[in-house]
Amino acid sequence: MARLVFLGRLEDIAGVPDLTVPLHAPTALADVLTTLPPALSEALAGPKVRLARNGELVAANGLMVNEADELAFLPPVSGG
Amino acid sequence: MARLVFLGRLEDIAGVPDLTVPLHAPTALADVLTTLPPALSEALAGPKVRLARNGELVAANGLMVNEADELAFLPPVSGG
Amino acid sequence: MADVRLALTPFDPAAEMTAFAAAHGGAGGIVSFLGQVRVGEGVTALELRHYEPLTLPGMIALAASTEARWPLAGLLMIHRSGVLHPGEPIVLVAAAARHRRDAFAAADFAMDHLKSEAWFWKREQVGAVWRWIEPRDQDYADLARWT
Amino acid sequence: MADVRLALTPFDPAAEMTAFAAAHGGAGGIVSFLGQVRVGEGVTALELRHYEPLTLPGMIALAASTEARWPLAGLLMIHRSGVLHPGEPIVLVAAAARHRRDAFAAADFAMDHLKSEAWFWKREQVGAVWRWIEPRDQDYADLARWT
Repeated sequence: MARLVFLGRLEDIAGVPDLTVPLHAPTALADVLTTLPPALSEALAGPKVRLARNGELVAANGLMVNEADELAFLPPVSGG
Repeated sequence: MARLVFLGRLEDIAGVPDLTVPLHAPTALADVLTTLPPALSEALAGPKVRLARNGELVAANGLMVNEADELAFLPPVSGG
Repeated sequence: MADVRLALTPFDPAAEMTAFAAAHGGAGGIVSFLGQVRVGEGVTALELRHYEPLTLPGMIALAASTEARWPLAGLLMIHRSGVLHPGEPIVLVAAAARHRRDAFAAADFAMDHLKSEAWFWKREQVGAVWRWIEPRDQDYADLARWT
Repeated sequence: MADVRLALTPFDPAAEMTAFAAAHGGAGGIVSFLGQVRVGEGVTALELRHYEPLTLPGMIALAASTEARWPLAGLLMIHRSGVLHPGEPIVLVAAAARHRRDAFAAADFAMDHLKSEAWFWKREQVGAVWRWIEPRDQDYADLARWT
């Protein structure tokens, strides 16, 4: 089981702040995304969306998701 | 009678914050200064000292002092 | 050592500034930036969201790089998260320094980075509709001044 | 309309900032500079002198030129005169603006001009000795940035 966390507008698209996906072995990010609704997987794969795995920024390219990982999808920020 | 006002370190040199000088007719600034102690008149004529007559900045060059004028001697400022 | 906080409930900028000024009495000058939810533009609420594993650590790293860049006597950085209402403070940055220019530059730098690099997401409610705020081009331009 | 004051007695920067922030709730951002008498450098007192016919009118003119230069929602400028002790506020400038950069620039500009153009003379007491403070070259250099 991995946990996907959606920040900012990605939460609106997902309809939930996070989602648990069943994983029994390390799985390519692309394969994780295909299990999601198309509108969501497309938004998560957007060029401006950054990724953090277990609180560390990681590149999406070639990323493997492990069981028990928390994978956060971070759209452009706007603080202050 | 004109009033001379000494700001900042000029007050220390004068020993007083202001001084009244007897004037019965418009008098050139240079002539007013000669009536003062040399150390003071020299300091008042310094190149960085600006002048205000009755609250308006004026040039020292050719200045005539009238009866009842207030003439302030303003050394470099340091606020804030 | 900077004082960096992620505030989940309202904070009092005046009380924070008073404490900061008292703590850095040797500094001479303090520059602060206070951002608050605008009043009177039809925005009924603002929500700031953060991501726990990144947001506060990122603010702490920003404070450290600000302190490394200018000789500061102290640095305060407080950023709200949660639902805010018009007039409520969102962010307070204060930099104390011996030299005025350092305090101005440090506060300016910290704010530019908080605006467009810190891990916050902001949406505002107008009437009953919530809308996510995208960063403005100006924010990126402000940030680029420091590189 | 700027709020410009020559304070002959101590003022409370926190109370002033709170009132200013409340008065300019539509602005979004407020930048302030607070200068206070340094604590712990052997200075026992600071005296600021002003010249009534010039000082406040000069501050009002500075505030007007600051407001003419940047679109501000509000501008506050308070400068003490008299004898001050360590930790006491000397000067508070606050600029409220819709855009952050305008508030930073306006406060910075106002402070540079207050430091080296406003009609104040400053001396400090170390032990029993009073010494007049001359403007530093840095102050003139800061001022020259705006011309």
